[in-house]
Amino acid sequence: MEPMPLREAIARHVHDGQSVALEGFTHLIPFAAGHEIIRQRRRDLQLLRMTPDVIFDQMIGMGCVRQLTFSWGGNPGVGSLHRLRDAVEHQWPAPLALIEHTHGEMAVAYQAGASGLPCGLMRRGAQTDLAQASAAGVRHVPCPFSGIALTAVPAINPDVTILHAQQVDAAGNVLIRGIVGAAKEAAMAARCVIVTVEEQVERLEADINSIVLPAWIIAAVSIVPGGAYPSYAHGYYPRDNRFYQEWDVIARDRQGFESWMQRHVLEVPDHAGHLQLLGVSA
Amino acid sequence: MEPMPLREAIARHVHDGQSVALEGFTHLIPFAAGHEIIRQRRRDLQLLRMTPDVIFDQMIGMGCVRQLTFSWGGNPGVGSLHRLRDAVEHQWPAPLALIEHTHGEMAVAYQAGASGLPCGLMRRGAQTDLAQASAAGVRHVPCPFSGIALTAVPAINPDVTILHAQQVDAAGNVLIRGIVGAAKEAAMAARCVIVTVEEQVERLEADINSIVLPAWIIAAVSIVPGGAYPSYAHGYYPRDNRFYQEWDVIARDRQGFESWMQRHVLEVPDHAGHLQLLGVSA
Amino acid sequence: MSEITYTADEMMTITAARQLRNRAVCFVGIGLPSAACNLARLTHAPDLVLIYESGTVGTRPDSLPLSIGDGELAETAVAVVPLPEVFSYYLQGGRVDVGFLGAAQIDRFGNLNSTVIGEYERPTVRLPGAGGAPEIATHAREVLIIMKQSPRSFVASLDFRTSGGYLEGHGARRAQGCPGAGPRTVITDIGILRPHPQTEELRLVALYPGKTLQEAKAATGWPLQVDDDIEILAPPEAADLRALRELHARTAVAHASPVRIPIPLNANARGR
Amino acid sequence: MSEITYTADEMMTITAARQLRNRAVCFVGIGLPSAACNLARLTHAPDLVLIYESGTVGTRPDSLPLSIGDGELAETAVAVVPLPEVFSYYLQGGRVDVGFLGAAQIDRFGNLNSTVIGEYERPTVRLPGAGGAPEIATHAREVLIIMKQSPRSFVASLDFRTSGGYLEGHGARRAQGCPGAGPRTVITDIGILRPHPQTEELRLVALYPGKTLQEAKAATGWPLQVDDDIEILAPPEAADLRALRELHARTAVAHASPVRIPIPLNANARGR
Repeated sequence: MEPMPLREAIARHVHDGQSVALEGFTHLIPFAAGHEIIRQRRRDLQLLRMTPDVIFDQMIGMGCVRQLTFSWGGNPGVGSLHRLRDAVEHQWPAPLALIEHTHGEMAVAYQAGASGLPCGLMRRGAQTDLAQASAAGVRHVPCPFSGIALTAVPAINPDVTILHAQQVDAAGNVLIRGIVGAAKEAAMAARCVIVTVEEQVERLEADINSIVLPAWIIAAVSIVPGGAYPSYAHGYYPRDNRFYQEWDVIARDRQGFESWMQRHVLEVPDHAGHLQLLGVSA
Repeated sequence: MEPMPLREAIARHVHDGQSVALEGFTHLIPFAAGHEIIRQRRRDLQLLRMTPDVIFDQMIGMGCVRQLTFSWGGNPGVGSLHRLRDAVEHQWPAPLALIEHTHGEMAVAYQAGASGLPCGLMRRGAQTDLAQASAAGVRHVPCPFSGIALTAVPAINPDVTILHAQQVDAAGNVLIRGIVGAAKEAAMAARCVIVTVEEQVERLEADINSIVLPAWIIAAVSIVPGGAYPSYAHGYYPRDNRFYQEWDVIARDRQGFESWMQRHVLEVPDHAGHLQLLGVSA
Repeated sequence: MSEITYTADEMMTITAARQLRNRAVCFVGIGLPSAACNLARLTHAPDLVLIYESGTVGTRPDSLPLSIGDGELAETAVAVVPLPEVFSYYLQGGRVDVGFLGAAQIDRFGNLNSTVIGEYERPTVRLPGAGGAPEIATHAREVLIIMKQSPRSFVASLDFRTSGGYLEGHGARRAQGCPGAGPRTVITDIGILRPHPQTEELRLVALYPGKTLQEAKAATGWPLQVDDDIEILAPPEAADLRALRELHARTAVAHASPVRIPIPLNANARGR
Repeated sequence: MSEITYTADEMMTITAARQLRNRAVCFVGIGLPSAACNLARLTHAPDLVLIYESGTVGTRPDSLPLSIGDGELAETAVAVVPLPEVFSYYLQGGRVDVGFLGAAQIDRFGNLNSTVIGEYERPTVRLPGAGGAPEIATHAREVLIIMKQSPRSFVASLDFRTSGGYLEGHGARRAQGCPGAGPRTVITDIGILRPHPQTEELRLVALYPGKTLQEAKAATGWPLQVDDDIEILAPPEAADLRALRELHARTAVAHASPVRIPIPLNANARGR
């Protein structure tokens, strides 16, 4: 499988109205792919991500998103995602339907999806309001052997899962190193997998128990150095914690957000242009 | 945690009548620990292992075992386990109760046990006789959302899980490299974990996504070079396929088996003695 | 700076750190919990096991992470496991001694809200949501809560129950079969609260030096019960304060260092 | 050795290999299936993806493994994953195109027995048991079965049904909602059987050169149906035979090499 330009990968595989997971837990968040979806003005997406991060704040604020499935929606270590809040609190720029989970539930939902199961199980937790309030639709069931209270969580099977990873080899196999979150489960649960990577290498010089997605699981690979910035790619560049703090200011009001997105995402041709404009590419 | 002699680890943590899993899938089978259990003449054990191998043939033939939970009981690539067969077919040296699973079921049972769940789910398979015949007690349940036919498998939580691994570091963390089977799940599901390792090192020079069992999961570590022989330890020595073929002859009749065990296991003080007698230690 | 000068945040963090015994296995959240756990590890509890929900098990960062998944957490961890594994094999599997939580609101039974202020469907303030808090609150052998005390946060009635503490009290949690013992300790910027053995209502059991019962009651949105043997805590020790300040100083340096992304020269040629 | 001399095993293996299209994802068992898959990979299907249940995904061994988890399978794999993952994310997840099975007994609907001869509780012969066969039989998009044909193995009625084929035929498998299509092809040492489109009973559709209908019928424990357009297969091609024999020769060398375990000199001192 030959790598293809990210523009082509998104144009070919991501369509209006689809359910699209962009995973990566704090690490390896596919920012470049999210920006390309914004540039191609996709609409009515049903986004999924355990921890909607700045990239989802941007996609929501730019009007790409109809529905969000998630378990924690903040700017990690900083505070709120203002565009997410504005969408939920004031329906700006459009109403946003929430399918809200706990981390444990969403992990089980991805695992079930990856396993070809219609649902997964967890121990029933101390009673809360989430099961009733959320549209996630978990159900309480007894263990058929012991009667112990369990929670059944419906499987998640995204139309498309998009990941960022470190390397692809000549055969198209992809190496993910470091904190992996639910990336593997989100990929195995998806009907279509798109991966952006830092670089292509002849052979992955990876340890025997490394996390490698085989080429035949993947629909498209694009080589996008810095594609996880401002999150990070272990072994390539660290998380730009400063940018996450700055985002709190940028996203606080609608106009400031829109003009930032106009200038830094819409008016640059691609991720290299984005990084150059931000002055972070060396 | 200081490593302790294997003799002490078994004496302290493995008791008559307990449920004891010895895992490792073809690779890293804890032969030395199994032999030590035989030497210490444990009785009425309820052994668990996906693929009862030569080590279980030996433990069963030596009368340590009351019950066997398993999913495939053969000599891999060679044929039958004659002592296992003799126990099932002729109750020699004692009757052997079987809790029989498929691989998929037993993996789910270990996963459920590791996850603190009373049971796990799988898709219901094409109809067979195993669910009825086996004492494993799986049940057919419908998915509470879709009605899809599922199989619920009761969790496995061994009293003791014994593993062999490559290395322990100064802090007591254990590295498992290569084919891992259900070793991690069997360890996390157990009330007590014993590990034998090839060697102790100051630091595990392991890749970031390596399979490492933290020290605080483990009750005892013993340093036993060659402890997986005649199975293998990736990076240390290969599988002795020839021994597996020879075992077919050794174990075929009761007397040949007993005199081999007497000479090669009971009359040697430990695993080093065993390997020396077999002429495989260099 | 004199050794006896310290902030309320510092007193809170140090008090929280002191609750942790060496070798305990802690499931750590970002912010004050992360500061308290790492301070404990750097002072009296060197073998404290820290697990962050990013899957970093037994991590020993030199500075505090901003996010729950900063690279240093992975580099200094004993093991980095997939997120489903940390929630199933470690947390739900019953391997965690202490869970550390904060929230926007807490009620008298230690139930927490981190979801919304106002109605769920039309919230006044949409908060980040549950994350792993409900599972931590359920499965950790015990839970430590660390929150600043004010009538807005210590409320008579939660707008939304995100994580269960003692539920309605009087053994309700135990009756529901929850594996963990619940919120045994609540550390605020005024003192410490613990549940009453029977009613399980949180009571003030300790005050920081210079804080008063009146302040504590005024900062609580329900009629606060006070333990008969209320303890007045000593001010932080100089060594703890120094360790905490050095930790924060290292953290400030680490977070301020600019990020530069090495883009290969031939990147354009190869396929963007 | 003349190029047209070959054994029944060789013809079986080569015939099985020919069933595999390039790039298919195969879940491989030990023995003839492993030989057939690797032969296919070394001849017409270089990008065949082999998964062994030991968790070795995309493996490319130079010689045949004796066990399902030999070290070379791990060393030459694209990924080595825990066993629960290979069964859940790969097999049950619907990622496997072809499952390869053998057994002690098969019936006319492709159901298999690898558990016992005789009664389950008091067997005459205790066989190794299910392993992953029931899941492979259920989830692989299609199943290839490779077994020597004899009245003892091709039986009117199984002693025990370990793995489901077409169950009682006539769409019973589909009606049960099984994801995979079932045993589309049975390769024996006499020829090839495939299910009838309606009844799903296995019918002889091809014969090896030199084999006869009489032999096939005599080797079958039920009245064997024969396809109208029965095909007489060509003998193996020289290139295939050569590749297979070289593979077996490399395998014999690999399995015969003695194992030596390096015991550190200070091992006794350090703690046995």
